[in-house]
Amino acid sequence: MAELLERTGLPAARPVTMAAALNQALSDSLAADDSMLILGEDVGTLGGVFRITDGLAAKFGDHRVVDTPLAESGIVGTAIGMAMNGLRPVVEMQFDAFAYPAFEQITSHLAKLHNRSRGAISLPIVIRIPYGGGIGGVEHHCDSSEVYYTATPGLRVVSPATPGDAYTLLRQAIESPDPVIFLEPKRRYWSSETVQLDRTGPAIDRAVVRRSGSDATLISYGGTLSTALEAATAAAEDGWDLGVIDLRSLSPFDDETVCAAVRRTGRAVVIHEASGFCGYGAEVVARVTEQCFHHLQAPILRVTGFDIPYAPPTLEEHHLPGVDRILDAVERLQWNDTVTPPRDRA
Amino acid sequence: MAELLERTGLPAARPVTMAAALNQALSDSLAADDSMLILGEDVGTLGGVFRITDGLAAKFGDHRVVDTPLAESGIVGTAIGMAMNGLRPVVEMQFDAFAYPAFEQITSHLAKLHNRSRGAISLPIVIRIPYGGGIGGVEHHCDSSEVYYTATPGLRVVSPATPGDAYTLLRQAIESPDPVIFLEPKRRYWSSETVQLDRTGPAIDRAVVRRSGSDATLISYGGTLSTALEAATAAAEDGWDLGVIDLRSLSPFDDETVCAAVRRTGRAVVIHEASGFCGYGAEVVARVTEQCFHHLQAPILRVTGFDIPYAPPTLEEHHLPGVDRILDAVERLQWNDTVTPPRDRA
Amino acid sequence: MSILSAVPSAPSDVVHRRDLLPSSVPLRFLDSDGHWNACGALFQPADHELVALHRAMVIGRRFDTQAVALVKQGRLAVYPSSRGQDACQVGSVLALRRQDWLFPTYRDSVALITRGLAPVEVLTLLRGDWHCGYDPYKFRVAPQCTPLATNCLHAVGLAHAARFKGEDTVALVLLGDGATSEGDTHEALNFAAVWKAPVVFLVQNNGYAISVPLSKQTAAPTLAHKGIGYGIPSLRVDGNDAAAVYSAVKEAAESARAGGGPTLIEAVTYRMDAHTNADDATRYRSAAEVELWRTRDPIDRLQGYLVARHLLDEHALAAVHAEAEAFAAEVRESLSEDACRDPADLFRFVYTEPTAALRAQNAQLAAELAAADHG
Amino acid sequence: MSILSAVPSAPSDVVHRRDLLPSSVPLRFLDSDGHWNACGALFQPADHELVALHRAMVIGRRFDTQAVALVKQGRLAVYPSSRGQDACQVGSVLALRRQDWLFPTYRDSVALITRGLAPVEVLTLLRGDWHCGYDPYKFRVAPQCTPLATNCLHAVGLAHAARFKGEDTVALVLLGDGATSEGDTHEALNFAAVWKAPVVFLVQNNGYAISVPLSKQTAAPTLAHKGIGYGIPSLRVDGNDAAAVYSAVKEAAESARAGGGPTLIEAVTYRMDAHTNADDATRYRSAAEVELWRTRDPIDRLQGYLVARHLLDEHALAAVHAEAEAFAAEVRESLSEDACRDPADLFRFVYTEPTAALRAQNAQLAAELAAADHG
Ligand SMILES: Cc1ncc(C[n+]2csc(CCOP(=O)(O)OP(=O)(O)O)c2C)c(N)n1
Ligand SMILES: Cc1ncc(C[n+]2csc(CCOP(=O)(O)OP(=O)(O)O)c2C)c(N)n1
Ligand SMILES: [Mg+2]
Ligand SMILES: [Mg+2]
Repeated sequence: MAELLERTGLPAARPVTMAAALNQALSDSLAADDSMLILGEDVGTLGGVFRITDGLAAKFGDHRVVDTPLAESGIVGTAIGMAMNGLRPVVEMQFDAFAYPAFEQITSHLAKLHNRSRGAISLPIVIRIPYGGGIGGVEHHCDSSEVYYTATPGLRVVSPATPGDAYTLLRQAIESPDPVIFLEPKRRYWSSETVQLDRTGPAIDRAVVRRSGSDATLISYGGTLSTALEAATAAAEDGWDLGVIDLRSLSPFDDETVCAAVRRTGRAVVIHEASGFCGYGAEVVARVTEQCFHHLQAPILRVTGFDIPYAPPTLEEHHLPGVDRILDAVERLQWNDTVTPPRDRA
Repeated sequence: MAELLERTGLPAARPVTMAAALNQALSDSLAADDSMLILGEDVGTLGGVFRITDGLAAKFGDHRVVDTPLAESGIVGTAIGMAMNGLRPVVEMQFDAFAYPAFEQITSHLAKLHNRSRGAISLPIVIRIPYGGGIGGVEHHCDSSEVYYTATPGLRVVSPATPGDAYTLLRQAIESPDPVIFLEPKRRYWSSETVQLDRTGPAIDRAVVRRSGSDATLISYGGTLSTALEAATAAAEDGWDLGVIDLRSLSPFDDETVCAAVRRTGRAVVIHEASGFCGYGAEVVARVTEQCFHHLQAPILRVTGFDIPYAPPTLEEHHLPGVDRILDAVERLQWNDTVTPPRDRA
Repeated sequence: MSILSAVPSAPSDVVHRRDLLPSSVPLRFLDSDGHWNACGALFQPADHELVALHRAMVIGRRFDTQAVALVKQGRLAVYPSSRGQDACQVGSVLALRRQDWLFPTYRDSVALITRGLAPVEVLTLLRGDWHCGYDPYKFRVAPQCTPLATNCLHAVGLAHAARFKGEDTVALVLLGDGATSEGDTHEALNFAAVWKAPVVFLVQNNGYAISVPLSKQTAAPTLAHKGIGYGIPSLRVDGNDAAAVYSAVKEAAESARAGGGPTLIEAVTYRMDAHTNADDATRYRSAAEVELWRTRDPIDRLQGYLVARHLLDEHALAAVHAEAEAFAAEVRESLSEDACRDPADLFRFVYTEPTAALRAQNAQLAAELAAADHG
Repeated sequence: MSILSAVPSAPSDVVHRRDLLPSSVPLRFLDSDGHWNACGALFQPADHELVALHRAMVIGRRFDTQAVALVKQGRLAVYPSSRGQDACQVGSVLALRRQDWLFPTYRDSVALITRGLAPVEVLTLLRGDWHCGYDPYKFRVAPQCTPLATNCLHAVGLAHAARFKGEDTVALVLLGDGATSEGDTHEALNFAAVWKAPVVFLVQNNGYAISVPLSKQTAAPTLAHKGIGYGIPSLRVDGNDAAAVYSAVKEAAESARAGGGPTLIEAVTYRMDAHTNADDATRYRSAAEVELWRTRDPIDRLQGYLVARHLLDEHALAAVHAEAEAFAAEVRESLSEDACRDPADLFRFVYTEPTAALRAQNAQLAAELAAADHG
């Protein structure tokens, strides 16, 4: 039990929101490692606009949880200097679109300094970015910016879909010697799960099968994973057996886990809320198709946001992939007539 | 003839480098439209580090060809304000990686202001970016950054592969009412072609078939198009008939032209020098596979740069897709034994 | 631009330009008790201008409180109140002419109202209806800008273009104390100075960037001290004195018009409400501090003075308040029913002409909605 | 950090901090004729320090000319010469202690040589061999930085971390006049000031950003006038006077060490060569201008003074030049044959552990190369 406490900072399984799980992961990491500190806008006194760092400044001091001046390039750039000097900064970007001022520091330095110095410099920095929509936010507050980072070699990019995994992945990201872009699906912040927070779990670069199924494989991550699970449940009522994979790690990609599932089902749909064109799903389709071509009964389809700037709140419901759109895609997987697609049987 | 002069500013076909063609396009545009101006670092007195704007300041004055202060966000941000007030700024970024400081202005404003204002604001801005490697350049001077822009709805992204098309595409980009990211394959600047520069040509959003072929389709653009053509020529010597498509427009994508060719050949290889993972080729594979699935004899393969920060000059030859790597991919297109792949016949 | 002008001033004297530094005391006419003090540095507004400032502040304040109420009623998704900054919002806008441009932020709805925009248009973004609810060219007001400091560069570009075209236009850009830390503010001040662009930068220093106090934002003596580093003259004014803000912006705009280039103005003020309705200001500031600033209310201050000088009598006052109430009613009215929202709008404005892919996606969505209607 | 410190200085006096402004004349000990002048503002370097500065400049200059020659011979791909800026390169580095850090740019190879790095390591990037040729931790020198101004933030972060860990370390960051226009310079100055980070910002103002003269870069009285906008004390020195640069950086570093926070130093100097060998400087500056600066050569200046004061006699001078020649020979020698280049290095350092995908790509390349060998 003492050992358990040590391991998780929590007594046992209990209902926890993703926001609380992230807060716990940060608190436990600050406690575990004196060289770790948090940098960001409003992360100290206020506890962050989403309260993910709530109470941490009071507990660890404002030298460990730092309200920085308002400049994102400045935050990432100074974090890089700190990491060069042995610290482990965890940076909070207030919203997805407000990480863009730091783009040069992220792509030209954070992603490349380890390589540029032939391994002499390590940058164990985590950049936490609340991303995506679904919360009625206005423009610039709902971007799904993952591909800007996954297209940049040298960065690890991960995104949790559940409270329990949010804790595990964040602990793993903070312990990673590589820079990690940690994408938090903000619309899941208040989702709850009864779970025992545990830093051990699937490795930081592994996908997990959230539901195994034999008819088709739904591949998703972050904010749309729960939608994929709902779709699988709805399909099950029609006697339809859909598997669901939670990628967790967007870069690197876990070919082994994903291809194994797709080879079994021969059909797959990739789901994310980012725009489809040059979105992350394109890479999933391209690499899985190449590796599983002769197992595929139909092209792997993508259910994604439209190719538009993020929709205004009153229209976002139309933009975000929903259960129906996913089931429609499943129906388009060219079922031959020995099997009937879910709806026709309803 | 006079009309011809008017149309092209050139008497007739003659050998011209891509650098000269771009210079001519800028000169003709400045002459044709008083509201057009050029902004950038060293574009005036010096004529640009690649001399693309050579002589233009002398000819049109330094109020039309402006040496700005050294700040890329400042250049793009002020260009946006100028366009709001009726000007047509053409911005030069000195090198690919030095456009990153402008990323927020490009993604949050340049790409979105037309949409944000429900069409009231138009931003007919062209951002010229010399991109890619192959010139023995050091780090930050050789990035293939296209996917950062193609993944951003609201931007047009084009890249010419030949001197003649460089002229046509740039004239079209400058005349476009939409913001255009104009990617110049810097290693092709000094390539020459005997051509009559003409502003008319295939529409800005159309791909062109550079070589038609029946065995397989090579799909490329920008700096690697010539490599694809070389590969097709080499394969032809082995009696192998490969088609080559020059995408020209990366966003939007010309499904019609590309899919027509792929349906005919049933096999395709996408070639670009950017890293493969989440590179532009992923979108090409995903969308073409979805539209041509039952015509495909093999998965569409990608020949790209490795998933690494751009290589040091002395190693870049290994990083860049070459003819052999392309032919190897063609051989991996799962030929059945009625047809033998090129090499075996050699 | 001659080559010699390029010689870095070789070891030699430089003009020190102390004149670019702000005054050591913020410029003001009216102190918190409503006493009028001469202010040599600024021209004195005429009585009718003071009356106009008062009227606009009363109406703006009423709009602001109405918007806050609409949020509580769920008619608005979010609203960043500028109560307490009324003098900045109104004083700066009334100093502009029709042909001038305003580059506001999310904080500046009252400035837009003062400029003449319809409330329903100003609030479109905040009710979640569409990104920008108005035609920027109608009143020469750029879309309210959220990415901090980015609008400073747009203002500089637009103003430079106006000079390029020989137009007599000045751009006023509003930003907050926090936004001054962003690189774009630096680049905008520098471009404006080098190009001598007709721009007025008005920093509404309300002491906080959400929860972050100025002391964590800068170590500068004042924000107005930033001007000299660009060769830009700087003014520091009492941001709760509408007369001072009005006259400072007017003088800066006239100087810009006359080819004098940009001016940086720091207006010292305070945000009485939380950052937005979603914010809890008690987490980072004391009631005592808020109370202190309540005694500096910009409207009370000017009103006391106008009444004392008999420039405003009971009737006039009542009339202004009646006008404000009528305006508030109009605001409630105009937001009473939901605007009709056409999903097709999602695809209409991404490019000048929708691409084939967007047309297809539009069709897909239309089909889904049709099916849903029949299902 | 108390809430009250957060009250925006309500309309009231502010300390004007004119002391943060630079001197109106650039600080210097030695004028171009080698005459020594007292300089109250700076401590006077000891004779042996002056001799050391001279020696390092002679060696640095010889390294620089050797590198330029190696480019002509095709042994180097590109080289940005700092000839003319020798006093900045050498004076600033000799002012540092072992535990201090240097954050250089592409322009500052001579600074690295002065810091003690091996020439072959310093030139690795420029011979196209690999991105950074040295271990940054060995001499506490960050990789030479190309994206302008970005290194300023790294210096601030590293210095702040040193204080966080209770280490006595100062960071010196070098940047050019053009780089001061980038947003990152602004953000770095501001973070450093707010955090009182032990950083020295040395702007080598050589009058040009490639072809763009300072007059198109800024309208500020001087670049040193930027400091006050951040609350940072600023010095302006004659960048061709090694004694002045040395003493200014030393004092700034000591003040930083003592908790005084950052200092901004503008060193007025000139780049005698083109931007790089690839550049044609005649396109943007006159021979007359270059000649003018030749008369201000930093080495001649100090040498004349040392000789006049008999701190340097013929023998000593000959010895220094012999040392420089030997060093140049060592440079030629160390670059005579190509370094062995292992393609596998491309995949080795992208992540701490190569990913499965990178291992596969490495194997693919290895197979290709093997096939090519046998084919
Ligand atoms: C580039 C960017 N980073 C972060 C944010 C999130 N944000 C919105 S308002 C705000 C505080 C701004 O403070 P200030 O500039 O003083 O303006 P105020 O809200 O006080 O009027 C922050 C951090 C943003 N909008 N843009
Ligand atoms: C962010 C960025 N933009 C543009 C460049 C291209 N570039 C390299 S050096 C240079 C001029 C720099 O001038 P300055 O800062 O004065 O330094 P100097 O070369 O004179 O030493 C430019 C524009 C760059 N390296 N980084
Ligand atoms: Mg504020
Ligand atoms: Mg310079």
